[in-house]
Amino acid sequence: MRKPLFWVGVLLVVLGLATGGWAAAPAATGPIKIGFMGNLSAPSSLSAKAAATMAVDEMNKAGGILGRPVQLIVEDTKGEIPKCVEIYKKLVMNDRVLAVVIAEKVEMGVAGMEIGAELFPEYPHIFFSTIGSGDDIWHRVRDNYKKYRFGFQTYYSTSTNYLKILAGLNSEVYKDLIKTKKVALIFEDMEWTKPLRKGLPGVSGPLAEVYKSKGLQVVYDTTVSLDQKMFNPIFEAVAKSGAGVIDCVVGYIDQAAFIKQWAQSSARDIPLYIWGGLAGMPPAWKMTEGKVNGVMIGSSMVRVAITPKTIPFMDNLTNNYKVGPIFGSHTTYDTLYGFKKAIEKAGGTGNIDALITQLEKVEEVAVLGTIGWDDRLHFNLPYPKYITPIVQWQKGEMKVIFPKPYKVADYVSPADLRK
Amino acid sequence: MVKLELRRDRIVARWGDWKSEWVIEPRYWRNPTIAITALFLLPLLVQSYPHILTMITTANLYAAIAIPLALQILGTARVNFGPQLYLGIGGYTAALLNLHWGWSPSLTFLAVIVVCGVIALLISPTTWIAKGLYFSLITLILPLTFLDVTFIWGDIFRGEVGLVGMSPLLNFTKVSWNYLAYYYLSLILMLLYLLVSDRIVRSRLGVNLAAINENEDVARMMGVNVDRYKVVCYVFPSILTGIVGWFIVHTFRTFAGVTYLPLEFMTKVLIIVIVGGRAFLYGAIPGAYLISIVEDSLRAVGPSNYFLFPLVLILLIVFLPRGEGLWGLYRKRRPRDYFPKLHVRRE
Amino acid sequence: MLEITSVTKTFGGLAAVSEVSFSVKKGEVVGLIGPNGAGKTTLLNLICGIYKPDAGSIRFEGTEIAGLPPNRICRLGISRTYQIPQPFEAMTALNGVLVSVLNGKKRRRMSLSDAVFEASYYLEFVGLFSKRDTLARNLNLYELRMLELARALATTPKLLLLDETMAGLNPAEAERALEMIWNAQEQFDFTILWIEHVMKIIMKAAQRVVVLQYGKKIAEGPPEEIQGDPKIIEAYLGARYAQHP
Amino acid sequence: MKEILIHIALYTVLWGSIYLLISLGFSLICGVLRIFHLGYGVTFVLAAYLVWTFMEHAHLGLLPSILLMVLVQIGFALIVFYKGIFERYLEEEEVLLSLSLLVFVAIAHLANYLFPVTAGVSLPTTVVDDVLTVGGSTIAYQMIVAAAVGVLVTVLYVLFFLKTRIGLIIRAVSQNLLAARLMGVNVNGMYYLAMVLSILPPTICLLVIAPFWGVDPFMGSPLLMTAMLIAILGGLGNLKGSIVASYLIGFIHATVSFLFVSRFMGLAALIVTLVVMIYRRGGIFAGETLW
Repeated sequence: MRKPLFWVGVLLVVLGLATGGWAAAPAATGPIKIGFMGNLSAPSSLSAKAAATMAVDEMNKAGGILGRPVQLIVEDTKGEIPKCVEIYKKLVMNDRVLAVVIAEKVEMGVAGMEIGAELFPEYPHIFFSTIGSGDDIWHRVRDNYKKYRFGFQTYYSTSTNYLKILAGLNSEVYKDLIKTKKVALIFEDMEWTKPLRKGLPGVSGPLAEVYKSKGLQVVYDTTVSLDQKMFNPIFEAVAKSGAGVIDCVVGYIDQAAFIKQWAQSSARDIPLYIWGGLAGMPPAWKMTEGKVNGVMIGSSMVRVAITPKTIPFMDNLTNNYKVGPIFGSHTTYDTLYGFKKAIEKAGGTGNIDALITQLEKVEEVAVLGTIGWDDRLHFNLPYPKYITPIVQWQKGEMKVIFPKPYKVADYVSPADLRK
Repeated sequence: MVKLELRRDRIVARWGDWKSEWVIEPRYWRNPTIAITALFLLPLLVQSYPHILTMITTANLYAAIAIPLALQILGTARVNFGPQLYLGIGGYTAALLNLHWGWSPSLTFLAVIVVCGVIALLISPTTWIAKGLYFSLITLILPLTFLDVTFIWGDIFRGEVGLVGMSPLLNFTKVSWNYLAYYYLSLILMLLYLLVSDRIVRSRLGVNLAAINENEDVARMMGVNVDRYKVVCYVFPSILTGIVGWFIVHTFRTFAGVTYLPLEFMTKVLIIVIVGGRAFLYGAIPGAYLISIVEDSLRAVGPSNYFLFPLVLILLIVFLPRGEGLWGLYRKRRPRDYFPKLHVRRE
Repeated sequence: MLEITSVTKTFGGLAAVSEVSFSVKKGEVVGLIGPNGAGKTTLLNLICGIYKPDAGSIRFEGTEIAGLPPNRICRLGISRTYQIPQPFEAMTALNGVLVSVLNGKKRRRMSLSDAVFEASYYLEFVGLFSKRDTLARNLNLYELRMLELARALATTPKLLLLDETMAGLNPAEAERALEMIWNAQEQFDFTILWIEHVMKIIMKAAQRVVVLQYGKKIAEGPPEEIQGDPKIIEAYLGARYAQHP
Repeated sequence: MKEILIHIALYTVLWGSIYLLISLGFSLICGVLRIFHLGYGVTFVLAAYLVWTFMEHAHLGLLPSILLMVLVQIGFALIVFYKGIFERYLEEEEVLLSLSLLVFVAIAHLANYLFPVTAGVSLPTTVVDDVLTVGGSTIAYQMIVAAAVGVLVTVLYVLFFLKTRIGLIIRAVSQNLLAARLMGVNVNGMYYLAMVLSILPPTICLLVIAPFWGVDPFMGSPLLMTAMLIAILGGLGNLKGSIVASYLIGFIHATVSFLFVSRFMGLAALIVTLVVMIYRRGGIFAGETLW
């Protein structure tokens, strides 16, 4: 007598659960949901998370987007692809977010984008990758626009622009500031440096050739692996090669060890130029016991007003959100503002394709210049729109030495600095 | 011509004068039936939460890696610390063949079996050469070497990005159907592995494996051809693990060595084996589920979960019944089951 | 049946067995005695293939078995028991015997349950059937020895190597064990090469006795002669007394 | 060419000594307890972050905080690792291994949670902050110091094990536990001592290499890998073996990076180890003894 009742109850519960949760597509009213995914044990992701939270808070203070509140859903991928896939589904299929921001290593971004492409026809949404470097994200858009059109990449640059734009800037720096024509190239053995090592077919030759065409002379080049700890042999070789500057296309290697060993090697008088990463963060001085003195690096974490937004952003982030800005925080913050403007332009979130078109058109004042995305390839507009100033560590602080408009100090050779 | 005859308590299969008997014990059927039914009905509950479904799918895959590992530990009498090597090999084989030569999943499936089999066969002599701990160490190093290779030959393995965009196993019109189907596929895969391993453990082979696990030399003295069994027990589970890699490739459709080859992944699998019940086939399933669920629910507490998760695992290992893990909680052994030990330091 | 000719085995410097040669005829019971460290067990290990002799040959029914893997030798029909019983501790007595039933000789087509029947027959024979489902680690010494015997019998040996089967048994158990062995020999008629310390038993049991000392064969012959030989009494019993004053 | 040879010789010695310092404690535990201490990496992490904590948050001087750190280290090793894990699970290796690995992971993540890279953790332990130029190659004095310390510590340990009575007992324990027990050795005490002894080299190591090495929460695992490689190559827990293996790996690294590309240092070492493992089972000195 009791049992059947019990089973009926169970059945009802099951049915309830089963039928529940099938909400409609992202609601055209109510809060605008944005999903954030990152490996919350990695400083970059943490800082990006803080930046995203900050952006959302500011938007809500300013009355939200089109009067609708913005809601940020933060999820932790633990840096595992299966988890990443799982969470992406959760965000898109259950929380019905309008946009997913993956602020993590590129393999996560790529994995997420694949799942996104699977879901997109049924669950229209926008996908942003704000830390993943390399080309795999926008290459997808380039190769199959229809399938991947919902994907946008915001990073300081992509290898095309590295080769086409930044290489030129670097060569200016070397020739005009450092006054040398001999370059030693050090690549880290990762995917994102491959176009720079091997060149992009149809777009540009490898970095070495680009430099040659700019009148520089590459006297030495090598690759280092991520788990490498001993760099002395490289510096010995560099010193022997008589290079005038060491151009390090590295972002993920153990930069503390790298710099410390550089500062105590025969190459210590040859200026070190690092493309990005840890050495560009304020704590770098402390971490290296001041051995970073004289190192040049492309860093966005320097207090120089590129736009009116820059200084407030950094202060707010460090004071109220207790994380230093690291690579990834700026891009995430700017991405969300670009997204906001695009929604406002599109006049709502009802039609995803209208939104995508707006995202391709939008241009918004950002922390590092102007945020906006290439209307065909969906990576953010490069220099001079989006600027990563080149700074040099001088006696404990980062001084911008390039580009001209933001320059606050002159280049000083490491030898002089050491005195 | 195979003749089947049903006796009171067993099925007897005869083929010429070859004879095999499967003992049927309905008294032991209840709980497995309940468990399997529950697993098959589970989607009804979580159907509308695809991420949970995915989580359980992943858990199934973990179990599907842990079960062959348990079998391997039993048969080779050594603890393999690098089962993920074959996950990597299988995954990359499937992905590369599918991407570059457009092989269909069914073809890549065969390819994975062949490749994993050959490589495992080449490596298998270490099971005789290396003593216990050394074997564990060699197997520990191999995947790391492979990981380094995926970076060095970035043109092929695409380093940290990994291979992307392999053709999916299934393609229904509604993605949620796909995920449902993947859940069932993974479940079936896992149960299949369990069934096969269980059959092996309860067969003549199983008895010999138990003997090897107990004491190789005495087993030899009893006429057991230890070396041959060891090779079999190294190669076969390796192939099974490779197939899991193939499955991952064609369901997640991205495969990067950096996620599957490092130590962390192995630790997870090994801990699944230990928590579930040391080297005990069935334990792998509750172990995998428990650990996946614990990990997922811990994510809620924020960044601190990274050090809380290992702590929880430590507690699990310390406070579950010594050696028997969750399975030991479930029931005490029947005498005719053989309950193997893991000997890492074995000579 | 078993011819051992000038077999030598050295570990590092010292020769555990040197230039030993004797032979065992079918149906015989040969005793192998000698003080501790005389190389008896080494010789046994050489015969059943755990060690490979450095020199000399061991022929079993005409086939050279020196250096063959133990499992091959076992298949040829040589089986042994251990001085210190080495059961499969975590396995039940039945399973332990099962292993040798399945592998003792080619039994491709035997189904597991048939093997179980046969195994339980051997268990029954040595009187352990009641213990079939106890784990070996819970058996007492006598039962372990019997289990070893059962395991050895289950491989259907032609030549059975007994390594101090009586050591550590009380007289009553020793008697029963002895009975067991005789019954077994009648029933499965095999040849026995028997290492034993308990002189009384070996002298009763063996038709021929080989005496080892420091790895060398110092005498061979029927028990009464051996007992008569003063040299041996000195060497051997001296050692014994030194052990149990 | 001559210059390159000088380079190789130089760096073989330097790196070899440093690797020796890294791996000494590990092989010690291997040798005495006959177990594989996968939690070894914790020592480095604790060393760095405890000193940092004491200096930054307790505002102690460098030396006091180092002393305090050593004490805490020893306490941690004895209580958590020895009492908590090794003693209880000495016979269940797989539990032992995974538990120590888990402790390692937990500590690393805890460190990462409390002091992420952005906290700028560093150790001001530079002894001589200058470079020395010999034979056309420039070497940081700090590296020479580290190498010297490495050799020194090793010599001290070897002497301790060869000359002193306690050392003799420990060797006895490592060779034949049962016999040692029968001889009335207080085995537990020896194990405690071994644990303590195994803590010191990595701690010292971290302090001296910090000036030219990166300090981050996850630095433990590469160091552990190095230690493991050397232990395997040398023959588990044989000090002779680990000395030889350290310089061998140093040599491999130096040769590969000066004659070939430094990118392949790690891989080369791995491959050589694998080959040695397969053709010379049990490593270079395959004796089941400490020395």
